Amino acid sequence: MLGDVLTVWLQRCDAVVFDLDKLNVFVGLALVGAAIMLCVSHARRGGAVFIRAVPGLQAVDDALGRAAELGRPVVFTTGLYGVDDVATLAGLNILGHLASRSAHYDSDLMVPCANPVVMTVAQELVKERLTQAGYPERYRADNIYFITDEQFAYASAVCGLMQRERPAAAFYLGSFAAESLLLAEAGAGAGAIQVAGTADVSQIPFFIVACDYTLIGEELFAASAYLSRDALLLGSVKGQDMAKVLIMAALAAGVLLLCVDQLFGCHWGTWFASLFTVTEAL
Amino acid sequence: MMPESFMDLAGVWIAALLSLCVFSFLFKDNILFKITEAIFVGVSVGYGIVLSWNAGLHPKVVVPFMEFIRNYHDKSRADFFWAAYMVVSLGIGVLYLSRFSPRQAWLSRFPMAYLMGIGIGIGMPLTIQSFIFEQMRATLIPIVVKTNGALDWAASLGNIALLAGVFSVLYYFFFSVKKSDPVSQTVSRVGIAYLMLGFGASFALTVMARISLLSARVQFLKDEWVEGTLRYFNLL
Amino acid sequence: MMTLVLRWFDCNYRRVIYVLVVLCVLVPAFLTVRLRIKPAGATQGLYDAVEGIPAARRAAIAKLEAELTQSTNNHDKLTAHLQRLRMHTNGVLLISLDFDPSSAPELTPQAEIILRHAFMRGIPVVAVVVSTPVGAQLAQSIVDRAARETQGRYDIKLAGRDYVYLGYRPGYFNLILQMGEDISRAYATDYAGTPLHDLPMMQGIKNLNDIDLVAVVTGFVGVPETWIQVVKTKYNRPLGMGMTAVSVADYTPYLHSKQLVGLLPGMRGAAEYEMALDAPGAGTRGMLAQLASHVLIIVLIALGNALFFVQRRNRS
Amino acid sequence: MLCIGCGIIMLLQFFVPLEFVQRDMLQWVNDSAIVVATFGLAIGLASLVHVHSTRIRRRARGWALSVVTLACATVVAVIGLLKSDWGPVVARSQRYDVLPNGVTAGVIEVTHTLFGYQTATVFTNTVTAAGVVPLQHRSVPMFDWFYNYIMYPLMSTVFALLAFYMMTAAYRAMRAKSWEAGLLLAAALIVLLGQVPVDQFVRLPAIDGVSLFEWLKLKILDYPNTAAKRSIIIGVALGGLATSIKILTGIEKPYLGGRG
Repeated sequence: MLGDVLTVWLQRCDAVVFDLDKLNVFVGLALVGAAIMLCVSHARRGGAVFIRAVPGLQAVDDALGRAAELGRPVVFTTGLYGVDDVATLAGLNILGHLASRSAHYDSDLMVPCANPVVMTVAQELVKERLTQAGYPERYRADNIYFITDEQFAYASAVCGLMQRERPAAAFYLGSFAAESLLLAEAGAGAGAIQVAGTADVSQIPFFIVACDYTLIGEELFAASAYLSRDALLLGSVKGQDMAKVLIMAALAAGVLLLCVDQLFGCHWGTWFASLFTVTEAL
Repeated sequence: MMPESFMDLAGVWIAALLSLCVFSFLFKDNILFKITEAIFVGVSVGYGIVLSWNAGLHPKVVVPFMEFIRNYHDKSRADFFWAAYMVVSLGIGVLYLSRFSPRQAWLSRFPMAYLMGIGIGIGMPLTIQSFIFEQMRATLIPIVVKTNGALDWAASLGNIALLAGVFSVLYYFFFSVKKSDPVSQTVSRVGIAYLMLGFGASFALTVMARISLLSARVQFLKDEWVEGTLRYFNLL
Repeated sequence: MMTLVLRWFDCNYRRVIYVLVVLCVLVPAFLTVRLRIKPAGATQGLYDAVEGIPAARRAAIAKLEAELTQSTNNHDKLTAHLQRLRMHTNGVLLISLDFDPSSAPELTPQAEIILRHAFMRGIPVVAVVVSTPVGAQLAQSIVDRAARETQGRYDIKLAGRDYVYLGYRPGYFNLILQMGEDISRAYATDYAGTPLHDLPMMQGIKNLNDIDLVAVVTGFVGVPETWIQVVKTKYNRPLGMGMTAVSVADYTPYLHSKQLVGLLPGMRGAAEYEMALDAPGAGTRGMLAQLASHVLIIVLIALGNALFFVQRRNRS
Repeated sequence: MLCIGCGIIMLLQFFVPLEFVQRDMLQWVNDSAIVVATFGLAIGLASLVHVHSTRIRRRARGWALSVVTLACATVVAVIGLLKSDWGPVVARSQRYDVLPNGVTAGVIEVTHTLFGYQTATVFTNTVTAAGVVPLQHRSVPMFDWFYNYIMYPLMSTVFALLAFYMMTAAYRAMRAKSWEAGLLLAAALIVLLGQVPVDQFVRLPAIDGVSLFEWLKLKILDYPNTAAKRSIIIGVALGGLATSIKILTGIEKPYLGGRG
């Protein structure tokens, strides 16, 4: 009886407000969200979180210090994309921490931008951070500027900038496409210490080869937590790990079920795998 | 290849000279490259303006909006909502201009937040769907494969190698675990090994594409510039 | 002396390498060398499929004739189909040139040699672009050039009679799906704006069933899957592909599962195809540059490592 | 607040199956984003003009280049935004298309107009004994000419610089300094050897019908490369989700200058 009502109700829901075909995505999102929020609230209540060293980030202070010593600027870019790209946002978060730290050194922090909205966010961010650090007079709006949104025009302008300004350190943190190696080689030619990080799988190899330190994929997103040592951010990194445990457990279970399928000829594994299918709207 | 008209001939010459100026940067940063770079940036900004008007704002918003105003009496409710929404968006966009006044600059945070919110909201379910779920489904493979009732060794070993890679790399990325015991260190190392092999392979794989790009440029200089010019003046 | 040279090289290695790269690419541009490349199975597969189009058409006609004499239902439909098939006794090739300028250097030679092959054998060609408006003009120039420069069964290849270029229409999934039903629903006119029913060649081509091979040359991810889904899974027509060297690895499984008759890997695929056809061209020239550059990069890596180990031994 | 609101609404819309929500609303939000981002572009342009005009006013090093940049941008923008029939014709030319056998196939007429956005080609087909002969009128705006002869060549040339940079990067950095670097190097070498037809010059054993290096290349691409890519993609997706959640819940607010 109750089951019938529920089915009818669910069917009606299906037609109006909730797409049952996408229930699995909703559950996945809820699980990941719950894992992260749980760890964040744990951290908020004062739970200590350990976080492993990320090689590229330990070099940040050295790089900034070196720039100040040599009296040369630091170049930072988040790549071509806009604020609707999460990796770019992660890059901007790191820019904030970098601005706080570079405030003590008084070296020029140059941010050439390929996206005007990213430029405005970066300006706001750096200004705020320098003010918080007590050096509002060190903010120079002209150092964070828009070049052009065309990929290779932007790349050539940044290459030129590297040759002329000879930065002591260069940071490429965000979303990059084919221009990654252009930037990194130009920077290497100018003798800069380079730290790169991107979520774009196909560009990581180029950064690894041409840069001194590279944040691989996910490390980019954990970087702001590592740099700030902020309890809530550390909590979210912990949450990320928890979600990873969930995924690994699901994978292990699925693989085992598939083996059972192979050995005994049943269809549990295929059923399990079908849980992860999403019907595409054509 | 022969240039069709005098304008094309002139264009090919400009293109060829600009290309050579870009290549001169490899030797040394010089005034020719600087001029080329200035031209490139300038032209691309102009191009961006024209494109965002002619391929974005004009056909997608301005034309429909004008059409809406002209025939507003026989429009459906949805169209009214659309128009109202566009006006609101215009309002949000105008807040951007507050950046020009130092005191009201904080207002420009609204459009930034608005764009970020939209991007994140649309992106989150799609991330789960097309990255996590898709990749997980592709990784769900049995470690024992039977073909026609017999154990398929090659396929089984391949699947085991793949799964070992996925798990060890995922483990390598754990941030909040102290990896001090030998077991976890080994697993991490296996993860790094997989990563490095993968990266080396992708680097090498792209060499061919990049060389083709250079070949195409050389081909352009040879065929269209040198030979094309000669053909244009009937010298070849 | 040796140390002096090494120190000089350490300062100027960039320029030395740049000059070597230029040589590697420039010299082959002026050479037409016949590389002794043996076509790989994947390339040979596509070559054989194009070569076999006339035979496939004859077989299809014979099969349909036999079917007509045996069964009576669907008589009208089958006769119409047979009539269409008989209009092009050499068969028909549908080629899709889905690439934009960034991957064009690698893919143009592939498209060119497939087109030339078809033209040489007198096979009518329908060319389309489904996934990028930018590529439409580029594709037209490739098709026109191949038609102009190939001497085949007819001396001159004419648009509308020997080949049709349809251009680009947005929404590739629906477009490909519609082509399966009726090409004129997907493309009302060709690229020049002539309605399809006014083109002599299109009288004999209604949908994918009247096409003996679909060749897709593409630099995009996702587009090949759609072609496979529609052409292979839904209509079960032979399908071959050409791709950039980077994306080939992702699609070899389709080759193993026999969903593709062949797969050309980047510039190398074009060169192998040219060798199979015995008509060296852009692909072979390009491959020579590739070969030289690959050798150069291997030598450079080896040299870098040698110097590194020598320096380390000297220090310790 | 606005950010959170928009984020949650857009997040939920994904699950609502109504055609209106799935198609029209996404379209609307897209339109709206275009409107807002246009103002962003205006701000970007203002920044560009400001930087360059300051340089010109102060006669800073390379100020003449700033003049070039601004001039180019203005010229291209004006030319592209104005309508093609507003301006004069820059050049006009005619060409007879001659086929290899000497027959004149048709006349192609090209006009270059100063203003306008897209090339327009008009074909008039005339049927003769030889078949369909096209007579073509092509009107090319200067905007298109700029794209074909300045933008496109520059884009592809800068892209082609990568061929050089790959070589120097490989020489400089692909050294077996540690076991990780050694593995990277080994994989790269194997794939490089697998890419070109080495077996034409050296006799190599063949496995599964392909030469040794090609076989090794395929194995490396199939296993380590796929495994690494997959885990990175899963990790990146999780990291992205975590960052999204942090921003939606206000733990991190880049648009407000970080936390707080």
